[in-house]
Order: sequence, then C-alpha cells, then structure tokens
Amino acid sequence: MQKTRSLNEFLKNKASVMGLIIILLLVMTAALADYISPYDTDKVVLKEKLKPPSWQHPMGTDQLGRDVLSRIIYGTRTTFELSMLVVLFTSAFGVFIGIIAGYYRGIVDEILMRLIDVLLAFPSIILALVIIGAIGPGVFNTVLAISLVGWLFYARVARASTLSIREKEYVEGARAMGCSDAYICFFYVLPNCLPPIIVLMTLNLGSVILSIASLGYLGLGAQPPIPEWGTMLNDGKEYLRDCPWLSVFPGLMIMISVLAFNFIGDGLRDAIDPRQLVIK
Amino acid sequence: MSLLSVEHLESQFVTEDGIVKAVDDVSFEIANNETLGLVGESGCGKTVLALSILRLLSENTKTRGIIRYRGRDLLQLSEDDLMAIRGREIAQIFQNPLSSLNPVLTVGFQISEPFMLHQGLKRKAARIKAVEMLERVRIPLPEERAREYPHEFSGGMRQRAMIAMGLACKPSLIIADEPTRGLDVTIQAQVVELMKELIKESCASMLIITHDLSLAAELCDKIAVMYSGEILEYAGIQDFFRKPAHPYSKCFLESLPARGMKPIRGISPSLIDPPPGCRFCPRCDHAREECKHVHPDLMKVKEGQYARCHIYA
Amino acid sequence: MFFNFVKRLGIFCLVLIISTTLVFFMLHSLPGEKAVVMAKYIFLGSVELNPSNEEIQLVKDKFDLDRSLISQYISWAGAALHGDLGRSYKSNDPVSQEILIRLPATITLAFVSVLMSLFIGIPLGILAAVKQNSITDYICSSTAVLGISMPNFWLALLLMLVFSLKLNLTPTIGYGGLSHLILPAVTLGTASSAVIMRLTRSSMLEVMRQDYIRAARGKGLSRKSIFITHALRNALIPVITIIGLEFGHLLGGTVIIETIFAWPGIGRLLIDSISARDIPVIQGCVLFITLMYMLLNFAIDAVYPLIDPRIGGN
Amino acid sequence: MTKIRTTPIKSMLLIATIIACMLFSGCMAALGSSDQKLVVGEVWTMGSADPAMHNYELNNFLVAEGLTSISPDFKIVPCLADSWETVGSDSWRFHLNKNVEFHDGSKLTADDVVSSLERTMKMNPSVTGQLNIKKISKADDYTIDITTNTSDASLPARMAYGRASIYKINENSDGTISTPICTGPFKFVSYDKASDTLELAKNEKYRGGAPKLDSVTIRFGIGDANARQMAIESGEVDFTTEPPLGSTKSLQSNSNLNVTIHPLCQGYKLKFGDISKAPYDDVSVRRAIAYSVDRKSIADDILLGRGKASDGNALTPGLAWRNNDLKGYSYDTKKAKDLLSEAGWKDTDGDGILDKDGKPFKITLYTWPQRPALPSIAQAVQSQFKEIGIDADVRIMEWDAISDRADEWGMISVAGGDACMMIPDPSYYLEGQFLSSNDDYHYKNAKVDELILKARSTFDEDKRNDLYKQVQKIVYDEDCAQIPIAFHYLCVVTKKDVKGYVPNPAHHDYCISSGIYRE
Repeated sequence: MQKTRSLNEFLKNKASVMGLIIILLLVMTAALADYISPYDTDKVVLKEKLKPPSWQHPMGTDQLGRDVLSRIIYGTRTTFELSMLVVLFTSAFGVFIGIIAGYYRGIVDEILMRLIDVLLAFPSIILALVIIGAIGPGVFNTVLAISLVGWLFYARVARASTLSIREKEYVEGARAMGCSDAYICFFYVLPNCLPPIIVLMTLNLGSVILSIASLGYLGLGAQPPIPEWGTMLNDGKEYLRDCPWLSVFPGLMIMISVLAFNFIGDGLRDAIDPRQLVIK
Repeated sequence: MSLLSVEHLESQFVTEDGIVKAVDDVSFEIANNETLGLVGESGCGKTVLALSILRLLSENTKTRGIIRYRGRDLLQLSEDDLMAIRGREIAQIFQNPLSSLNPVLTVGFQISEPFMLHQGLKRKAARIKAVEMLERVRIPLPEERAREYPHEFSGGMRQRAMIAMGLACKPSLIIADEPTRGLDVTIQAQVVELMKELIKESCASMLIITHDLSLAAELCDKIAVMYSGEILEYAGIQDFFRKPAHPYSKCFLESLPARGMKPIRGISPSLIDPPPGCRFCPRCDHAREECKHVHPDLMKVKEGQYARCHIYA
Repeated sequence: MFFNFVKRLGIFCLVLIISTTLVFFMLHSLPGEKAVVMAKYIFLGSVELNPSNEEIQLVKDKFDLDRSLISQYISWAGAALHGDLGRSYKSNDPVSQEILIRLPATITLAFVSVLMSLFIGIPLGILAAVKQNSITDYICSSTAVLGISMPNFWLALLLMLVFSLKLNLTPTIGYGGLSHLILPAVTLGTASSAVIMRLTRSSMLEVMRQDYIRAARGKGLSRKSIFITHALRNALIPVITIIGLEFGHLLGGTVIIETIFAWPGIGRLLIDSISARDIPVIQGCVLFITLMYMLLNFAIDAVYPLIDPRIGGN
Repeated sequence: MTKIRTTPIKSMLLIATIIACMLFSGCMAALGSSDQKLVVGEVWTMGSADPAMHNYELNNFLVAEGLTSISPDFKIVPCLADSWETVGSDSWRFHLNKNVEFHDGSKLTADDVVSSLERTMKMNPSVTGQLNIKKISKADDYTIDITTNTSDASLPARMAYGRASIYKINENSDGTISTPICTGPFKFVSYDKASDTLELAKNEKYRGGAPKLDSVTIRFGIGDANARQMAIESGEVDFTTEPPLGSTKSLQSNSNLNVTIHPLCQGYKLKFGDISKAPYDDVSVRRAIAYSVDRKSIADDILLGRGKASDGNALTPGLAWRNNDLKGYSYDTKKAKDLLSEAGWKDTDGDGILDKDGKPFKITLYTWPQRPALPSIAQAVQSQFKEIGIDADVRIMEWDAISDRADEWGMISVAGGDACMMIPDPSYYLEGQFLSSNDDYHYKNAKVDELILKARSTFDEDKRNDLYKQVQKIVYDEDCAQIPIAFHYLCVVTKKDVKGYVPNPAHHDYCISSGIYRE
C-alpha cells in the first residue's frame, strides 16, 4: 500500500519520470557503448582534427581528430562507473557507521558523530584537492578522494533512522526472541532505513558527477585518453573560442545527467515521507 | 433573530483516497448572548466546521451552504470584507496554543496585532492594550510577560494568551476550539473559570467546540452533538444531560468518567465513504433494518430538542 | 548557552587540529623528495629544472628536513600557534603574508556571492511559494534545479563568452573594481542561489501550513502581513542554517572560479601551491579556509537567537 | 488597514538593484586607456620583486640589466660592460660603461656590480652554480675582475643570464629588496603582490634614449590561455602571449589585433626514463622509437603553426654552435618495426603488442599540464607507438611527481619548454642534458663527457663550436639519447596600434622591446 502509493506519487511527477527516462537512456548508452559508438575513442587521426559537427561526426572531432560523439558515449560509461562506485562505496560505509552509531548509541555514537561533525566542517572539495595533490591524479584516486568525505551524510541519515527504528516494537520483539545484534541490524534496521538513503543516493549521484567533472576539469581526474566529460572539457577549453563543440557537448552531458538525477531525487523525496530526510 | 445561522453547510476536501466529507449538511443557530457547545469524538469534523465559519480552511477545501452572520452570508463575502470581520466581529480561539502562537514573535506583539489592525492603534498604544488583556486573563506580571516568547510560557498561560488574543477586540462571537485541550485538570478548571467570567463580562455569543462534555456542561446554553460530519442531536443543556435523545448521545454520556466510563463499541465510520443509512447504525444497540439503508433526517423530539434517529420518525 | 559555546569552541579547535595534522602528514609523505622541490623553487625558480646535490643539502639543512616527521610537525604547530606559518618555498615570503594579501579578494568574492544568492534565492523562493503550483513556481523551481546541476566551471566559460566577448559588458579577468566581481560572483552564486531558493520555497510552504499562520488569518491579518510578519522570519530559520554550509561550498568553488577568472584569492593560491607542491602554503591555505568557514558558522550561531528566540533564550 | 512593517522583500530588491547599478557603472569606468601606455597580460606569476629572488621578470621587462646581453641573432653584446677580455686561463676582466646611471640618478660603479652579484650569489646558490664564479673583485671604479672555478669560455654569456642582473643594494630591515633600483629603460614603480601586478615607468634618462612608452603595467598570473585570449579581445590588455592553441586563426581574423609567431629556443622532446636500463639500454629500441614518431604531423596538426617539426637536433636553428648536418630520424614505421624485431621484440601472442622473453612492451608516457600542447602530443605519440606494437599509458602530472619516477622502468617523458638558451651558451644545455655527472636520465658516454669538458676551456670560438657539434652528432644521431619532436614557437598577440615590438628568440619566453609604442 505505502509502496504503491509512493510509486504512484513518483510517477505522477513529470520531471522525475523525465529524469528517470534520461538516466535509463544514459545507462543503456554506457552499457552498449561498444556497439553504438561510431568510432574508436582513442584512435588519433591528426588529419581529421577539430572538424565541426557534421553528418560524419555529429559532435565534431577533437584536437587529435578523435570523434567527440564516441568519446561522449564512452565518457558516459566512465562517469557512471565512477559515480556509482563512489556512491555505493560511500553509502555502504556511511550506512554501516550510521547504524552502528544509532544502534549502540552512548560513547560509540558520541565519538562517531563528533568525528563526522569535524569532517563536515571542512570544505570537501578542498580536502579532495589536497588528497589528489598528494597522491596524484587518476581514476582510482579520484574515487578515493571524493569518497573520503562522501560517507558523512549517509552516516548521519542512517543514524537518525536507526535511532527511531531501534525503539520500534518489532525490534524489541526480535531482541526478545534472542536475535543477535548483527542479525537485527541487518534484517530489521537496515531495510527500514533504506528509503531515505535511496533518496540521498540519487541526489548524491548528481553531486558526485559534478565533483568528478570538477576534478577532471582541473586536470586532476581521469587521465587521457580515458574519455571523461570533465577531462574532455579541460582539453577542449584550449579551443573554446574557435571549436566550441569540444566544450559545449561534454558540459551539456554533465548538466543533463546531474539534472536527471536531481529530478529523480526530488521526485523520490516527495514520494517517500519527506520528513525522514535530514536537510543536507 | 439569531446572531449566526449555519444552513446546510458542507465542507469537503479531496485526498488520494477520495473525497472527505468532513462536514455534511450541518445547520444550527446561535442567538445573541448564547453559548453553543459543539461536542463529538475526535475526527468527527468539529474543527473543520469551526474553521469553515471564518473560511480558514486551506484552499483545496470546498465549502458550500450558507453561513449567515448578522444577515450577511460569510461564504459570499470577499476576502477583504471577511478580513474586517475576522478578529473584530468573530474571533477564534484556536486549539493547541503552542503551535498556534508564532514562536518567533513576542506574546505581547501577537496580542497587540488585532488592536493595530482593527482599531488602528499605533504600536505603543496597542502594546498597552495587550498588557491590559494579559492582565484580564490573570497573567501575573503582564508587562514582562508581554515581552516574552511563547516557548517561555507554560501551557496554561499560553491558553490564556490565546484567549486574550481572541477577546482583544470585543468580538460579538467567539469560536473556541478545544480551549482546554492538553491542559492538566487544575489548569483546565482555572481556564474554565476564566472563560465563564469573561463570557459574563463581555456579553458575547460563543461557539465552544470540545470533546469534553463536562466543559460543555459548565459553559453552554445549548449543545449540538456531532458525529461523522453530521449533527446527530441538538438540545438545550438541561434536556441533553437529563434526557439525551439520540442513542449516540446516550453512549457518549455513559462514556463520561462520572457515569461509568462505558466505552462505545466499534469505531467511527470513514468520512470518505460513510454508511448509506444512519451513520451510527453499525455501533448502535437499537439499530433496525431500516437504519442500515435509510439516512434519517434531524427530527424533532420536543421543543428545542432534535435528534437524527428513526426512533423519532 | 555557555555550555553550548564551549562545546562548539572545542569542536572548532578539534577541527583545526585534525585538519592541519591530516594535511601535514599527507603532504609530507608525498612521493618524491621535498627538499628537491624546495630547492627548485628556492634556487632555480622553475619546476622544469633540476637542482644540484649541494642545493638540496642546503635546503635540508636550512629547513631541518632530516628530522623525523613528528618532530617537524611539532615545530610547525608550535610556530603556527605563534602565527608563524613558515615561508613559501616558491616566493620565500612568509606564508601568512602570502595568504593575508589574498584574503580580501577571496572574502570579497565569497561574500558578494553569498549576498547575491540571498538576494536572488530568498525573493524567488518566496515568490515560488506564494504562487505554488503556478507557472511562475514551475519556472523558478526548474531554473533552480538547472542552477544546481550546472557545472560552475562550464557556466564560467559560457558567461565569459557571452558577457565579456559577445556583449563586452564586463571585464573577463583579474581583480579590480566592482565590475571585475560580476562574472565570478554570478558564477559562484548561481548554485547557492538555487539551493537557497529551493530551501526558502519549501520552508515557506512548510511554514504556511502551520497553525500559527491560520491563527494569524483568524485575527484578520491580510495575506501580505501574514507573509511578512508571521511567515518570513520562521521560513528564514533553516535558510540561515544553510548559509554556513553554502559558504563552505563557495569556498570550495572559489578554487576553480578563481583560476578561471585569474582572481588573486586563496583558492588560486591553493591550486598554484598544489601544482608547485609549495607545502607550507598549502597548509596555510587549508588552515585559513577552515578558519574562515568555522568563523562564519560561529557568527551564524551568534545571530541565530536573534531570528529564532527559541535558541539560547536566557 | 495599518501597515505593520515595511516590507523586507521590497528593500531587498532595492538593495539588489543598487548593487547591480554600482557594478555596471564600475565596469563602464574600467574600460578606456591612455596614450603611451602598455598593459601586458603575463602567463606566469612574479612572486617577488627582489632581484636576487626573481626569475627573469625584471630582465624581460627591461628594468634590470646585466654586464652583457644577447642580441636577437644570438650574439653576446655589451650592456653594462663595454668590453671584456681574458686575463689568464680562469680569469676575466670587464670594463664598465662609464655613463650608466641607476634609476635613482646615481652612477653605476664597480662596487655596485660586485655587491649586487655577491648578494645574489649569497642568497641564491643556484645562481652561483650557473655563473661558475669563484671570486669577483673590483680592479678600479669601472673595472671588475672575475675568477671562475674552472677555466670557462662561457663567462661573458653567463653574465647575460637574467638572474645576474646588477642592481642597487637598498635592502629593507629584513634583508630583502622590495623596490629594486636598476639601470634599464623602464623604472620600477610598484609591485602589488595581491593582484600580482607590476607597474613600470619610462626611464627618461636612459643612456640609449628613453623608451617611447610612458608606462607599462604587467598583470602576472593569467595562467589560463582562454582568459588571456579574452582579455586581449576585450581590450583589457594590450599585449599578451600564448593564447590557446586553437585560437590563432580567429585572432588573426580580428582586425583589432596583431598576431605574430616567433621561433624560441625551446622545444618538445621525448626523454627516456632510465636510459641505462632495459628496454632503453638497447640503442636499436631507442632508434625504433625515434622512427615511430610522426614529427611533421605533430607539428602541423597539434602545434597548429606554433612550432616546426624537428630535424633531429634539439638546438634551435641559427645558433652558431648548432650542428646542421645531423641525419636525424624520419617517420618510418617499417624501419621501426624491423629494428624492434631485430632487437628481439616480436608479437608472439598475436595481441598486437610486442613482447620479449614473455614481457610485453608496455611503457608509460609522463608529461605535465602547464604547457598546453604536451598532453595532446603525448596522446598522439601514444597512438603512434601503438602502430608499431608498443603499448603506452599516458600520465599527466606535476613535473616533480614525474622526476620522482625517473628510475622507473618504461618511462618516457614528453618534455617541453626546456630552454636551450637560458644562458646563451652551448655549455648550459649540453652539459645539463648529457654530462654524466649532471644527467638525471643516466646517460653515460665517456666521449661526450670528454668533448664537453674540453669545449668549456676552449677559448677559440670556432674550435669550441666544433667540439659541441661533435657532441650533438653523438647524442642525437648515434646514441639517440633524446628524441627531439618539434621546436616551440611563441605566439604574441597585441592590439593593432602596438608597434615596434622586436622579438628576441634568445630570451626565455619573451622580452618586451624598448621600441614599442602606441600609434
């Protein structure tokens, strides 16, 4: 009942449905990149450099004569893989910490939450920059740097949910039946704190994509020739005036995918009880 | 000539699951200087009724019927005209004073607002009036209290402040929604005392909405029993307590602590899809076959007492 | 109230200690020898040249680099407590001086961006809430999502293209009069405006559902007075809270924006120092950015009771 | 109805409008320029105005001068010194120009030269190393004797080095100099560190005649190429360099601008991570790699006119000591494959990647982002390597992080900006790159060491140049110790009315000329 109502509520929101469709399309693009991309992404054909969009190259070619459309398509894969990785990693870790803090409360909770307060009081992109500056650029390092602060929000939300869930009768019941704490956390607490976490994950995907692109733009993200939107923008900004297609298309793709995740996230938040979400 | 007459009032709002008829064909009158008690269980539509009189319901609520106040139909008035009536002619004392008082404004300011608004007083003059009002509702140190915020008041004082706010402009009609809700017994008694005195002083008519029959007994001249959006019985206070006409009224009275605290079996019907016949029928010990199918009208039991029951057909 | 203050002060110090420690050890365990990097800047002036062994040894002696990390940290922290953050490898100037001369630029930019986001975000949020579900609301809300989704470096490039080059309205780069502020501030403020607009809208709608709004209507107040006297202040409470967080985002954003617009602020100093591995300056920047962020949040905590009497009344 | 309060929304809007108006009026005032005034938009940052600590800025912007200087045709010419001669095998005597005045009006004497060089060397050991000076002393008021550590024919050239400038010692209490007093055509007015802006004014009494410009403003730190392009297009600066690679054409078509491209003594090349280790210890492998790089395509399609394909010698054409007879390596993938297969690198498992002893030919190309063409070149080289069966990764990171990896197997760095003329003498570049004791890349050749050391103490110019030519023959043709790819050309963009700029390829990056004026 509650679920179908939420689903209906979600489907009634036109923007969210549009966002969902866009994301599905992008995910399909990423999955089928090998089949749909017209050219090899890192095939350098210097003679074909900087060609404006045409039928042959719908998004033109870049400074090394590579097809921008193909790179955008593979860039979808890079971006989605990375951002999903970050979000899965951070949400898993954050929820784990959050549930532990919320379930055991007391000194554990106090220490963890103070730690989170401390880390949150630190502009995250700056920390990511310093980390990347220290360990060098690269795909894995990007994921690491963004994840290092990303889990904080999940931990907060999971803790808040856990605090209320652990007082529920069914948890008391389970405890009375002699279930272990781990069992209760996994089978009772976790499923019940998932809805706000899922909303947070969707909204977070958008901002993670932005962070990845920002690092790429600063030349601290994925390394060429790996096609990544932010890195492509960074490459293309040298040619902004005369070959704007090099920067316009990757920028648009970043914007569209972030927009889509935000629409979905907003829709989900409205559909699931909004009061469960802590303001970011 | 009655001060307020409500005729065939209906209030509905649309939700996910269907149309909720919170108030369904309700009619009653309040004469000058008369106090009417509107009683019923929680969720029977009392508050919606109270709010629909001054059109304070949210915009998605549809209200039909006639609410005649001194000959003018409130439902037909423009928002501007109505604004001049709210707070000046008809004042409402809201339930739950903690949430009905603005947390970021001082109590004094909130009480002085009607004075600035309806009597055109300047801020300082209005402030003095507000302090007077606080004094009238027996709040100690009113000068200082006026400068405080609602969260600094105790529950009983907040209720007094609400009352002061309602009485500020000497309205002709006061609608008091659950004025004693959430207060402990001694405070309740104080508030009731206070209201009694104020009614006497101000000569205002009053509509008191409550689920507390003892409160109604203390304050009211007449009583209307509401159930599932409808008025089931309408009677003078004496008649009602001595000889309630409707089976529901009887059960309601019997559920009072003083009369044995006998619970009413079953639950109130849904406001979306009420039973086709008498709405109390599923819970009624006297139900007949007819009750299941035919919706009864409000019928005269005797002079000044009406009941919506087939028994009196 | 007092307890709360002490607690916050404790957290404040903790953040500073943890962040500086973290950054110190992270930077000092960099691959590559620090002395080489320092020697390049101090003696050669270019990263593209390699220093000689004597120069490297000289640097090691001068900066005590042969000692253990912990003792280096202790002496750094000790000096930092006295306001001495060391000297930049690159310019040989005191780090605090390097930062202080750039501080006004960053503060101006961040402050104007915050102001801009408030002046745009709050009125639009109110407008959208007042006209809930109308076309105005729809446009405002969609624009806000767009504003949040737009990568700010991309927006910067587009704005530069349009306003500086096509329309020639604003200067593109550098730090000077107010006119130089427009584009960077707009770029930085866009996302914050959007966040604040959305928050104002939802908080306004939430407030308008409250009982005290109904009570105010019952008193006969006009819609307008209700909005202004009763709803606005309540609706702004969560907005005030978010300003602190947004300021943090802005400080992060300045890093990119300052680079694009050649804005001589701390963000650019940080990026330059990261490229140059100018460790004392990186450390100093991190310290200052954290400090600024926390001071602002402190200030917000201080004004909080003014707008919400329920907090720290007494 | 009584108004309860003034509306905050209205006042907010009002304030917003006022701010907007202020901003726009401010920006209108910012546009507009005066007559003989030049605003330069500069790539790098200045950082410090102290002549002992600065890099080349005071020299490049004609504030500070050295004893000698370098002419556009790479000749060492008199500057503060009129003439010089050797006195013994390790000693030089410089005769000062007696008419030189500092910007504060005082005369330049031998004391100033001695004290400023000594101060610079004391504060900056790298300058000591580069100048190779053992002792500097005053012979009389206008004569200076300099003793070098070893017999050194290059000293006059070293005195033209940008960091060997002569200045007045006017130290602050903490021993730094913040308002340098020098001798050049422009006077130092102020340096604002916050905005990284240097202000200069014309030196009316300059001995060679006052420059035409009244003032020069240099705005440092516009590192973003797009920002520089937009700044010149919108008229905020009058003179800038290195706009984005892709922008040359549109800038040239802009009728308000003047775009010129000049050769520089800088170039792009491939360097081997550790030439003493496999697979690069095998000269056939190095040659194969040299054959696999399509230099012409890189120069034409990536540098887009801002460079020229190398002929096999990294030194700039036109230098007297350059060996123009190297045979170089053409672009020949077949030859490359043959050489590799002779060396034992064959594709035995059919995956398109060569292997030897079960180890695939997998290497990493490192380069850094500050010079915009480098990442593109690295990716082009990567794809050209792929054609001959070498699997290369590209890593773009900071230079320091790269040099830390110098020992790693399989590293090649794509280098750019190596200036072969920082000091206008062959010894500077060839010693730094190929002398075994100096080289980071573990290149060792006893013959080369011998030739280089011999050349240093050879005072006959022709003989000396001949020795250096032999070195080039060995390192480039025979040993293939480095693979030059292309020469880097400098793009200068000025407003149309900026006239009289004479490029000087001998300078690092660029140097403004005193003949610049506004029409």
